[in-house]
Amino acid sequence: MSFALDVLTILAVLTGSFFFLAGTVGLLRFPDSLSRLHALTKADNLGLGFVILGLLFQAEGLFAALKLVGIWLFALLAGATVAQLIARTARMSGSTM
Amino acid sequence: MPNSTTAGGFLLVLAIVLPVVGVLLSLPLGGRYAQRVALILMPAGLAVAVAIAVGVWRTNDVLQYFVGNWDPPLGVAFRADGLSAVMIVTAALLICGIGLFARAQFPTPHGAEARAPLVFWTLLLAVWGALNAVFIGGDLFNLYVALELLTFAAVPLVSLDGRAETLAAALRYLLFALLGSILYLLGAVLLYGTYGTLDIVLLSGRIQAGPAAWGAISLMTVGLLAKAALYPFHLWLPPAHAGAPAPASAILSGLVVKAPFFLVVRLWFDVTPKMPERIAAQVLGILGAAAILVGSVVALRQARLKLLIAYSTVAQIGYLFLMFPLAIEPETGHAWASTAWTAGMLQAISHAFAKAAMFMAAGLIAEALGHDRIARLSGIGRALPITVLAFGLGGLSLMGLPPSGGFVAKAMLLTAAVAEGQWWWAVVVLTGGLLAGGYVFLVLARALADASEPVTLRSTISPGRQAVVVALALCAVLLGFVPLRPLELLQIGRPDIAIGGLR
Amino acid sequence: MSDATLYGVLGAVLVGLGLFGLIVHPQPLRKILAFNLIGGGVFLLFGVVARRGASAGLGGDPVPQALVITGLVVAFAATALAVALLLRLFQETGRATLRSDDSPP
Amino acid sequence: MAFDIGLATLVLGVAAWTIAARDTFAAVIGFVAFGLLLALVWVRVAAPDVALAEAALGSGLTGGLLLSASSRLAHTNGSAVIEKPSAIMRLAAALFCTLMSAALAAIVLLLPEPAPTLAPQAAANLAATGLGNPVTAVLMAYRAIDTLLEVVVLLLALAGTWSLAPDHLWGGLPGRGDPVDRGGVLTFDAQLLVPIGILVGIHIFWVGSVAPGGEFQGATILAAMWILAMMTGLVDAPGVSGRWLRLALVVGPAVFLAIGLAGFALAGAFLAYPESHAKLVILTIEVPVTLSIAATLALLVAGPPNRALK
Repeated sequence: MSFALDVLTILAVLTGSFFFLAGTVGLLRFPDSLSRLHALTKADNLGLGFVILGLLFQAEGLFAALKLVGIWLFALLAGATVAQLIARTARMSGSTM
Repeated sequence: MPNSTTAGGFLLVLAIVLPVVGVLLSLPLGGRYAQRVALILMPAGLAVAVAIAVGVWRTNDVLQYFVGNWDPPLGVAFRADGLSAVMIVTAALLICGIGLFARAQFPTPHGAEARAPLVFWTLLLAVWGALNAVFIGGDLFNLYVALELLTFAAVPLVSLDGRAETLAAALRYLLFALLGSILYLLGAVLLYGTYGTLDIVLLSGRIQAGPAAWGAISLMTVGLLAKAALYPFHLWLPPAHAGAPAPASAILSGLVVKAPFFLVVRLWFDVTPKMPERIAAQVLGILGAAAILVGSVVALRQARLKLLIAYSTVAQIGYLFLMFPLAIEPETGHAWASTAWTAGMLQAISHAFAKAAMFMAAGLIAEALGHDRIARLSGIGRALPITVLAFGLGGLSLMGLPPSGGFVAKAMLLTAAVAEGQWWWAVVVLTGGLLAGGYVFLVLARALADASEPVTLRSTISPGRQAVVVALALCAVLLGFVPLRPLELLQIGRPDIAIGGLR
Repeated sequence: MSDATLYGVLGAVLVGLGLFGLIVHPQPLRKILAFNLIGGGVFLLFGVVARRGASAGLGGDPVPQALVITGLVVAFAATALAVALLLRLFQETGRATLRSDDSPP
Repeated sequence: MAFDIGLATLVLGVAAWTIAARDTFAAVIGFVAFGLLLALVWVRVAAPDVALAEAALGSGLTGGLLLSASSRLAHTNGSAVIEKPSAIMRLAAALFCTLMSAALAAIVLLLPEPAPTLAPQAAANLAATGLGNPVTAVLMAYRAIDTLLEVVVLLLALAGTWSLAPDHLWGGLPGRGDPVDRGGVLTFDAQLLVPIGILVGIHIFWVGSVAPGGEFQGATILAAMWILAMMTGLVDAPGVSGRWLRLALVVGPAVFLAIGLAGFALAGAFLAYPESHAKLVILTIEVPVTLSIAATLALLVAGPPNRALK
């Protein structure tokens, strides 16, 4: 059982890492702020979700699992907010950063 | 050294707590009561200070308090030796004098509270509490907190007027002070990592010459020098001290810069008595000498009175550090070392009184004339004779002329320098005295000259304020008459330095 | 080299790095930033001292750990006061630098 | 070990970026990242209490303060280019700082083995304080005087910040008064987050007596919530002469001091607590202290009074 969980964890965390990597490449390679934001928020939130999912298989008890999910939700909220604010600043200043 | 709380140790707690209570009362009561709170607490604080001195003198030993009954190294100790007692009394007298002087300058507003009085009276008390915490701190980290308390109380005093150039001066002062604190803390960290205690007495028993001790003491000393504005860290001082309102300048120049100096003395004489430090002490002496020469020469070239006095502070701080090469001299024994040590401390005290009086005299002159250009002081000697007299009496101490505390201090430094064969310091002391004579007479000659037209004063200066200034200046003078007994007080709690050297 | 020593060396480097920034940056805001970097290094050294002192079932000596918390609060207060001074200076003069020829009138 | 080497390298890289970055805003961003990474380092050196404080205060609040300052000073970057020290100066400074780091590192490597420690003493006396977290015991009992003076330091920093206000605005409100992002996503966030954040702050403070946390960490989170609410216009900043505000600022240190003085009579020393009730007494101190620290921290970020009272 625990071996199966470990395999699931490894798979999920690897998938998550892939999305993080993709998001980072996007951040470095995309031409303007809006598309960079697009790469960063979407890919990284998904990546974090997979990492959290992977860790959930290892969580000790319900409370720890809830904490992990909480981390993801807060990160989503913060990411969405910051992305909104940056996007608006970028649009208003008309910059390509 | 007693190993528990001593009788009368609670006085040390009061010395810190009383001003802090004042701060905590002033803020909620507001600007309409800040002055009253301060003036009520001043006699009480002075009484505590005197009681501490009497306690140390009577028991002929250190007063000690273990806060919360937790023994060091886990807990924090307060200790007052003779040196602490003398500094605490000096601070109390000066704060009271400055408080009386400042009543007219920062009056209680009618109606709504005003900014400057609230800030001034609150911070005056805060400076007092912080100074006492520095003078009785027995724990290196507690001393760090005390130093920060002092910084945060002192910096806003510089920019109390709100003029742009004082804001810049305050910011530069703050940056230097913060760098100094963090270097001091770094040294304390290394000492704790090596010896497992921050308590000064425990540390002095465990410390040994080695890279950690050397590194720590060097870092702490450099940090404290930045705060004490010893050459070459002096550049922040003149604009800060000259830009502050006169009573604040008196606190800053008279007292605040003495706190880091005091801690250097603590470090070098109480924490590291077993480490030979001759070369390092010579370096401190050289920096002191440079400060004396540079500060005095630049003071001579100032066009404004307050800047002249501020540069003279740079020079007078230099004298304080001449005591290190003379007092740390293991080979000639302690006979003359003790003389130099006492001279250094006496210089610190007499400069505190003299400089506070001079800054406040300059403040009165500026208030009366509406400017403080030295070239246009003619006639002020006739208009404000007592104020100019106070300035002159303070000047005696700076020059080292009798009768004054500065004279005794500088004479003792000379004696020690000659007796120990380190005559080059004597040359510096004498040159510095001549230069100080130059800038003091420069001012007095202008002030006493007859004006081509009678001076019109912008505002009348109350005799009470002039009396306070002259009283503080007289304190500096009187220190020249009562040397022996208080000087013995200075030696209480110092096992290493025999009192015999004084006689 | 143990973990604690590794972080000790990191703390030492951070102090030097911050000091460099403090010396070479003319803008006060960068100086304040550099000061915080020095602080981070000094506190980390204290943390390493604490970690080395782990015993009695504790992961580290709690005394230095507590002192670091005190130090962090003081550093924040210092930063806040410095930033307030700087912004006020900027408001008054329109510049945010400290020139050496600043002197009171 | 591999993880630690990676983490240390990352911290170092971000720190170097903070110093080297051309743009001040970028440098500040680097500093925030630096603080967060440093919090991880604190976890690695078994100091979770410090990690919380570093993340909340060192990175969060300090970062926010510096970010807003750098955006207000954004267009002053250019003038500084002229005043940069010469290349020789910079080289000398680099040499000096490298030597200093090397000397410090050498001292660290030479620290005595076994390391001196107060951990056994701190643990042995823990029972007398009734606390379960030795760090809180140091802050509130063994070295309570440091903590008391430090809360006063915070107050003085605030008084100093306020003292920078122009005379005619004394008694006025700090900040600019126009909520950022009115009705936007940040406001929505604040409405959602502030209640949760207040709960988290209280929780962090509360568990501090037995687990990592404490009044400083909890107060920082509470302060952050107040700042968020002020930024988004949910509440306005208070006037600096308000009686209630002043009381809130001093109630912590005042209670601390009063109980400390009561220790003279009840426990035989200043800042000593009667052993049977030590934990209760400490909590009685901590609650108002947390409140005062939170208020002071938030107002330090808000800055000097900037607008007249309405």
